[in-house]
Amino acid sequence: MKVTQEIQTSTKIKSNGSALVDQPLLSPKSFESGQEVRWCPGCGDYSILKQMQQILPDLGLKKEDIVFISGIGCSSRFPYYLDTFGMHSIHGRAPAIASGLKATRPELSIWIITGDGDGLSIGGNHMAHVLRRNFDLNILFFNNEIYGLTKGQYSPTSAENSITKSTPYGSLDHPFNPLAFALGADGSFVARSMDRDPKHLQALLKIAHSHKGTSFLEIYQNCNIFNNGAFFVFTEKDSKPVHTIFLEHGAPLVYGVNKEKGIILDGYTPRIVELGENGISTNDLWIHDETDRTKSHILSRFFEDPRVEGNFPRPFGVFYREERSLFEQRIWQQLETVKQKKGLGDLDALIAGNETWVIKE
Amino acid sequence: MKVTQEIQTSTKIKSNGSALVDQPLLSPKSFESGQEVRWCPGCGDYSILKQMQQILPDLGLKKEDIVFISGIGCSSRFPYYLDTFGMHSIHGRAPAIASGLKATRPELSIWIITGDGDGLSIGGNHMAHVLRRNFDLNILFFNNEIYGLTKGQYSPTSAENSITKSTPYGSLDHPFNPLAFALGADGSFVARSMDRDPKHLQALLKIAHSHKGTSFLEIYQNCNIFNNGAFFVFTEKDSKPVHTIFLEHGAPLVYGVNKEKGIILDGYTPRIVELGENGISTNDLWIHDETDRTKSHILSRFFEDPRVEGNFPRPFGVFYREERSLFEQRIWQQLETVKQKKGLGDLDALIAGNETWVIKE
Amino acid sequence: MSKFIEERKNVVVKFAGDSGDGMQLVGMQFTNNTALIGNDLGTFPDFPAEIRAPQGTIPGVSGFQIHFGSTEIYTPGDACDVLVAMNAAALKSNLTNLKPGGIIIANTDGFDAKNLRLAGYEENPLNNESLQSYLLHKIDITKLTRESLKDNPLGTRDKDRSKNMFVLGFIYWLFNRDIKNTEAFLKRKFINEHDILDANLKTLRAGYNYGDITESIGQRYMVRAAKMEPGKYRSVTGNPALALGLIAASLKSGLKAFYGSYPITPASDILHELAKHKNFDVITFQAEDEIAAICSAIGASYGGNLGITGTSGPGMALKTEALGLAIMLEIPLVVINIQRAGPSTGLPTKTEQADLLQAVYGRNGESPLVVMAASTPSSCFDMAYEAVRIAVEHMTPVVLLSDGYIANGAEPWRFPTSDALPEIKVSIAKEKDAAEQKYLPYQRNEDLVRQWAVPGTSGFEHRIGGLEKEDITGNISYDPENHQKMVKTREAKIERIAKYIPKQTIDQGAEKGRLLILGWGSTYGSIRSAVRDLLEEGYDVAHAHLHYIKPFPENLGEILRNYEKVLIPEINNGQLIRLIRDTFLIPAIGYNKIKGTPITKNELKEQVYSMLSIEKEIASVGEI
Amino acid sequence: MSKFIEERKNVVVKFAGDSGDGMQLVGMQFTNNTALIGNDLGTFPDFPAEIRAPQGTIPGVSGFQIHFGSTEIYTPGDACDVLVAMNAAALKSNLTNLKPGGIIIANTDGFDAKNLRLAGYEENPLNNESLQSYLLHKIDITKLTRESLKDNPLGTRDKDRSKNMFVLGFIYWLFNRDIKNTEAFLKRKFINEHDILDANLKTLRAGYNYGDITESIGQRYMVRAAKMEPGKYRSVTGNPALALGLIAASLKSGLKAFYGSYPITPASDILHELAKHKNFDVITFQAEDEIAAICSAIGASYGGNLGITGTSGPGMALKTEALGLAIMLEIPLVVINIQRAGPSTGLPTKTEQADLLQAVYGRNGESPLVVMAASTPSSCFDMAYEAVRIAVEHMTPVVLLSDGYIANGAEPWRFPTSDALPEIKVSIAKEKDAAEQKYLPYQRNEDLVRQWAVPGTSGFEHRIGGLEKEDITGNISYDPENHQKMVKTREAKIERIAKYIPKQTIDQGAEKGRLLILGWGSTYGSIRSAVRDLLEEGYDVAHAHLHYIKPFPENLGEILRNYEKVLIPEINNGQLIRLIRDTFLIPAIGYNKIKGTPITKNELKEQVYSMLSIEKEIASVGEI
Ligand SMILES: Cc1ncc(C[n+]2csc(CCOP(=O)(O)OP(=O)(O)O)c2C)c(N)n1
Ligand SMILES: Cc1ncc(C[n+]2csc(CCOP(=O)(O)OP(=O)(O)O)c2C)c(N)n1
Ligand code: SF4
Ligand code: SF4
Ligand SMILES: [Mg+2]
Ligand SMILES: [Mg+2]
Repeated sequence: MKVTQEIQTSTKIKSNGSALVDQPLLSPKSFESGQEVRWCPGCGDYSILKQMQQILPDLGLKKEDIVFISGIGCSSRFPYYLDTFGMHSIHGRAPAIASGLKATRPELSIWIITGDGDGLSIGGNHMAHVLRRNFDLNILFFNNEIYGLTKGQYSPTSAENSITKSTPYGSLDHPFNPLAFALGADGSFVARSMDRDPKHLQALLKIAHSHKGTSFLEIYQNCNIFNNGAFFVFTEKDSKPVHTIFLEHGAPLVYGVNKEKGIILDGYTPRIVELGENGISTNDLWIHDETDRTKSHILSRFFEDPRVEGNFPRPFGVFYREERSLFEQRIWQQLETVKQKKGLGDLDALIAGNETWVIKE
Repeated sequence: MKVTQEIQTSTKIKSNGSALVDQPLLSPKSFESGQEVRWCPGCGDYSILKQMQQILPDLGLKKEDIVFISGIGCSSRFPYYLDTFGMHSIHGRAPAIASGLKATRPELSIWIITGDGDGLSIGGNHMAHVLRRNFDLNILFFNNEIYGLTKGQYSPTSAENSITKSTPYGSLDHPFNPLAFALGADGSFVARSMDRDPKHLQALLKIAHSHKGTSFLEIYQNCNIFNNGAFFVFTEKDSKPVHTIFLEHGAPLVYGVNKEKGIILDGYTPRIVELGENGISTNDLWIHDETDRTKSHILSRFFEDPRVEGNFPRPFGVFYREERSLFEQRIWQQLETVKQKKGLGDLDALIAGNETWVIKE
Repeated sequence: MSKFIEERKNVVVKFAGDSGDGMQLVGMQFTNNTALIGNDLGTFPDFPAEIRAPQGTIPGVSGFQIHFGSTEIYTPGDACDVLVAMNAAALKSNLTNLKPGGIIIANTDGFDAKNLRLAGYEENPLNNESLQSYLLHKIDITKLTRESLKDNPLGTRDKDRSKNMFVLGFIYWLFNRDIKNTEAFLKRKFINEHDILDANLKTLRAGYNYGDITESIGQRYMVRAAKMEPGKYRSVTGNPALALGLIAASLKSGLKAFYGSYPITPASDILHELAKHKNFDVITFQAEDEIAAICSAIGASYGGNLGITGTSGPGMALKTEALGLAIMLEIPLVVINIQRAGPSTGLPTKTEQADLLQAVYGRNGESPLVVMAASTPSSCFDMAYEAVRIAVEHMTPVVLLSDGYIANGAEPWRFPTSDALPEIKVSIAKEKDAAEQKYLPYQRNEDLVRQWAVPGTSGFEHRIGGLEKEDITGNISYDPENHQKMVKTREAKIERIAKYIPKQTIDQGAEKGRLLILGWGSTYGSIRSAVRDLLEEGYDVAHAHLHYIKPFPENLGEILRNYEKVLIPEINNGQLIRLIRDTFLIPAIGYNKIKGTPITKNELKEQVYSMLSIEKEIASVGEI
Repeated sequence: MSKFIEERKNVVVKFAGDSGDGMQLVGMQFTNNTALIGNDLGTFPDFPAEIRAPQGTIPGVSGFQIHFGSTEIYTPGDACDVLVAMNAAALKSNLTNLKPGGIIIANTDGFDAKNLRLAGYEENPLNNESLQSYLLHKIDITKLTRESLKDNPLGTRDKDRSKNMFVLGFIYWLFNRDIKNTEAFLKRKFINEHDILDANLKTLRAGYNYGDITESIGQRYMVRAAKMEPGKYRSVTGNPALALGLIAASLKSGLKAFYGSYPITPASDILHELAKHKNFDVITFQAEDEIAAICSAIGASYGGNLGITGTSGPGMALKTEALGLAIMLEIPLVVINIQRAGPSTGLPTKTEQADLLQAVYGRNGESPLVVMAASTPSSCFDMAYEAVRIAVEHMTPVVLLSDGYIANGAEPWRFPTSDALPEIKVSIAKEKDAAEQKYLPYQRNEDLVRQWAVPGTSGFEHRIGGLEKEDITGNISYDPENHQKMVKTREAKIERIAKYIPKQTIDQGAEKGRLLILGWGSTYGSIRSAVRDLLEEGYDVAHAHLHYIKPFPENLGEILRNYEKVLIPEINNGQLIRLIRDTFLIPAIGYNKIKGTPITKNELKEQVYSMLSIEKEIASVGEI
């Protein structure tokens, strides 16, 4: 997979606010907090944690400059297991907490950890607003299409008709498409990965980190207790090649067991083609351009139920990426501008105000 | 404008749940509540109220079957002025209140009245969720790009660098694009109109009503006190023809003082063309198809600052429309299915449960 | 076969094992069986904290305690007579709670090197002298289960899942029980899974037979049926009882129930239970958050339905703004708070009574509403029904408090027939009334209750909202006098409800005396048990238990003044006591335990002993 | 020219007109002018309800009342001596508040047929006998304004905008004032708008000269400078003062101020004010809602900054869940609630003190925090500073209560110099400390305060959250004993703050006596004025005013017991009184006014008269 390499380079160029520093070499182990990890055996969260610990040493950050902020959910236990700063906050509010922290401490590398319930049910509004504001934050959205921690109710990403604890006769809600939601909220970086592809996940974590702006990374995560196999069609060997497509910037959209399938854009309508058939070669294919908003919308709509005949493969990788000014920078710039214009504030003058008078003894 | 006619017909076919009934003919006046209207003189809200009162008699609804539910804001005073049922609730929560009402009373015609602060700031999450669920509700989103009621702070739709009470040095937030937000939340009906085009607004109100599903209608509304003229470039005679484009299903995208300009889709890239130049005729133009999701995304991104050179005209009309099953219908169907399967509930059997025993005297 | 059978008045058994060991199921089955033979009982499941902790560790232990007897039982018992420990961690975390001389049934397979290490044992306690003061039965349950399933085609992992049935069978044998109803249960449960059914049945019997066969166990026990009020009984836990109360109230009132909720421990089970009963026309709506949940219920009530929402502490915090709206709208609304240990996320699986002051005072502005509390699992049914009755008849939001302890605890319930349930008077304006006179939304009857008029009713069109309303018309009013009048009226309306709730009674003890123990909520069982003992022991003590906290029963002040001292035990840092001291200006004394667990009978008795002996000290406790 | 000038001790003037008439500006200018000549003063702006009501109607009237004198002034005054009525509605809604014999200055142009109709007058009151008992001056201000601007190139509509300057000029004349400082203000304000400046200056002078020229007015007044403590003064209103207090505390503590807020009346002005002072490095963040606002402030505090959030009632309700988190995290946080009349949306522009119990009790679980209250506009500065000091030094959230009355009211302020402000001790862990020993997040000092360690500090990496924490380590703990210990510790930590706040003092009156009036918040001025009168009249009464409510000052109980009776006046239905009765078990008596307006001096005096005469009745008031 090329993304990894590409990004390892770019990480060095774009150091995400925290300077690259000479420091004792950190290893994945140095990021283990020593707290007993308390997810169910087999939970997809383990892999995500592991990949995170793997890539952290490569980011060129000091441990103390990293902060993980989560809401509530199984996924939100994540910060406890990393020997960095961390806050396990309240349900759905991590983006708001991270906003206050980033606004005041732009030099920190801040990671928001959230789940499909935490991030898109109770926390949907903060999610949308943090995306439009575009702080330099990384959001890891653990999507297991279920409420794990509260023991198995459906979530806003659960498929229609899901039988869960709260919907014994099937859920009725039309689910959110998280990436479409993030794009609709003007997210400047929108991507997808999965717990069961360690390499891809590592690569995407790095890319997300390297993006200057709010990175929204959806991670398909298996909850083997309450929603086992929700994503197996995308993650398991047998079905993965035909049901997934891995996006690389500048590369054609090919997939299939032998990379024999591709996607073309017929006008703005995507079609699946067999390479070689009707003279179609990779040159005819849709070339992925992660800076193209319209195409990212089309890709985000590759969202059909994979059991449906003729469905498009589910894309993984960076859907969209845009350089947009950072909210924290705008804040600090404004402070500077005003200070330059008005001079550094004089407290006594401020307290006295414009009109004073003196009472003599 | 053709939309009006087209929809007047379709209104009769799709009666929005409430049966068309023989009843004393209602007039716009019969919808006036008699309460003194308390907006600032010149406020755009007056026009919206007037157009609403104009079209209500045409909808074939009984007065008592209509409910307006609003949050808090100048716009949210709307329900007081209509002689129907109404609730002026709390800030941002109207969609949630309307959801509970519609779920239990599907036969009512329910209108949610909200503002850019009420609906997209504090109420953004409820907005997104009501859109994905797709109750048959009508949402009128009064966008004045300001907090009117609290006397002039910027809102999530205010342009960057807005000088307002809370941002004396200019606002820093990247604003939401409300229609992109609604599309990202899987809204099944997404449209835009304006206070200062009574005919168009009336037509769109009717179309919104006729849509079976949650209709999201953004209405550009002038707050002449705190944000006067925010939309004048789109609403005033001089600039309107060159800065707006009115969408009609099946019609080509033309605009301009003499309808001399058009939009073509070059692949999926829109371009402005002059009709007649380079042999371009209306036949070459993009034909509006309100059922096309990708095109609706492209249209929703015609959102540039109109002062910027080469900007696209701002579209008005129905951007997107999709038939999707109604949440309240799914609820009631499930009740029916279960009742059919398990039989109507027997309270005594339920209380007794599966295992009982008797203690004798 | 015929071993010696000893009769006991009451027994406490604790099943403890890893979360995966199925101890909750064993507990529930044993409870049902116990109920069916006519014992009185109380249970307390003791879940691990919300995330499934690693197997074999102490945080991973799941327990279920049952207290049953031939006498009246009001609590799950303070200390155990029998402890089933499926692994080392289960033993370690429960041993302090075992009575000296108590029985330990240990699954030796759960005491291997790994399990011992995870539980933090240096040596295997089964093999040294550390358990000398108990009656230890070591059984290799895993091995015996596998053996009994030699012929079953399931894989080993699946076979091992029925280990819990071995335990259950053995305990049935120990208490001389019949296994038939559990067999029937298993047949219902695994109707389509033949092999699993076979495995469960076989293991159950193997466990039972093991008792007969093995030589090492010489003793069996039996507990006779309790003398209980005649009638038809079932076993019930609090949350389902609460859900049934709501459904019953919906059917009796003729109002469609709408339950808007967002999952949260320990309230989620009400949502789950209600969602099962769609054939009773209940609509359940899992909202995007607690704010949307209560708002959707307000919308449903506004439409003439029974709007209900339920949650726990942190979720309750989120509902307080919308509660204010419901107070202004004066519409029926039932808000259920299954309290858990706080503050903030706190201890989500532990119990506490610390949301009372939030319920009474936790809103902006003067915002009175009705606050009630359930006291036992079965009272959850009654109080849910009552909450609906009061909400609907008095057009007001009602907060009903329960907590994790009674929500998950079980007791036998002499359930009512639907006929016997009190009437709920609903008065929604009808179209024909419109002709008579113009509808005035805030006109009130003699109880200060306004008339409910709902969309769809011609002639009743009106607009209401959260701004202050003009008396009678309901129009917006900024008039100062009107505001004061409305504030006072809203308060008076709630206070007047005292006329429509039962007078406070004395649960046990004399009508006048030295000490009244005043409780509320889930401390009922502990206080009742303690006071029964104390009365038997000759102490001058009485017990009154509050189910209505706002408004208080009319005669409460009178009652309080009949005792020299008032003791208020609470599982919080003192909340009811503040309301009592403020309202009645009496130097009530608090007994407060804030450990996420119920107050035990003995703790309370100790407190009373010390109060009634060290008189001087108490007299000086003027302030808390 | 030289008309008779009468000296007065103190005067109340009310400016009233349509929202568009610029009465607030006139009021503020007159206030500044009054302050500059050395009078003591109190003001109260009286805005129309939140939506700009139709012109000419009573809901559209905007008023500004100022009370000034050569004596001490503590309130904006009960009744007016002078009423300026720009239109009929202004007269109608303010007349009841004018003293008999008072002066009316009426703009005749505002009494045309339309205005009379809108105000609900059948006849023009200026032309019949209805105003006989007042001194009526009719002036056609509109006409005179236009005349004086004959040469100004502005359009008529713009010209008419300066009508308010005519009024101001005339009032200056009436009170024998100098117009220079208003001229200077206008020159600053309209520096770039020459024509508008010209219009304003001309009209101001025209108004002044009109007094000299016209024959009908024979009387002028003057009020001498008050005897005030020597020092440098300015005029200040509560919200800006509060903002300044926060900035001062930020600079003195060296912590960057971060104000996360969502607009809401009457708190928005704090956001507006802070946003103006970015050169003091204040970050203001307009969040998407109140929850995000408080959470962003928590994030800022977590990062080692001064996290602050501000709101009013309904917004406060939304913050309660996050407040619980801040209590668990034990980080500094200042939460400001500018109370308004509730419940729900209530009366957003009216004042009330009804969020006190919400502040003290309005959260799930046992969640103690510090509650303080400002009492006058200038005390908003002091209390904001104090709130920061306590939050930072004791690692706790602090709720600071103010209300619409003091938020918008003005008074002269002998402001401190920055040197004189008390020190704020910040102790954030430094990297070098790390070497010494491992950081234990919940280890505490002798005041039970834990150490603040912030991201970016090597060696202090740690994780905290809303789950119950193990003592000292801060690890998650489900241990029952630990939970109780932590609940008690959090409570004790807050109670211990009583050692670090000033002892309660007696504001006026004797240290012991018959009646103590105990107040809190914005009732200060009314109580002080009433008690001053009562003392002069020889009554045995004293006044104590609480600024710290949780914890109470250590000596409060002692003080309360020094008086036979305690009266607690509140602009609510009785909230502080509940805390006092509960804590001290004394039969305090409430005086409650819930009309969205302040308690007046005379109302309170009446209450005291009746209490101190009808002794018997009071004695029997045992319960409230
Ligand atoms: C205010 C509040 N409401 C509800 C809860 C209960 N709760 C905890 S986590 C959760 C949802 C978890 O789902 P998700 O975010 O998908 O995380 P997962 O456990 O699946 O990783 C809920 C409803 C809570 N803790 N706080
Ligand atoms: C919980 C809560 N927070 C804040 C407010 C204050 N408030 C009332 S309306 C409003 C915003 C109004 O803006 P918008 O929705 O755009 O409506 P407009 O007045 O512009 O029509 C705010 C912040 C409130 N009433 N309740
Ligand atoms: S419940 Fe599901 S998501 Fe939670 S820890 Fe277990 S497997 Fe993972
Ligand atoms: S403030 Fe603006 S939006 Fe509100 S009523 Fe006035 S003009 Fe309309
Ligand atoms: Mg999840
Ligand atoms: Mg607006």
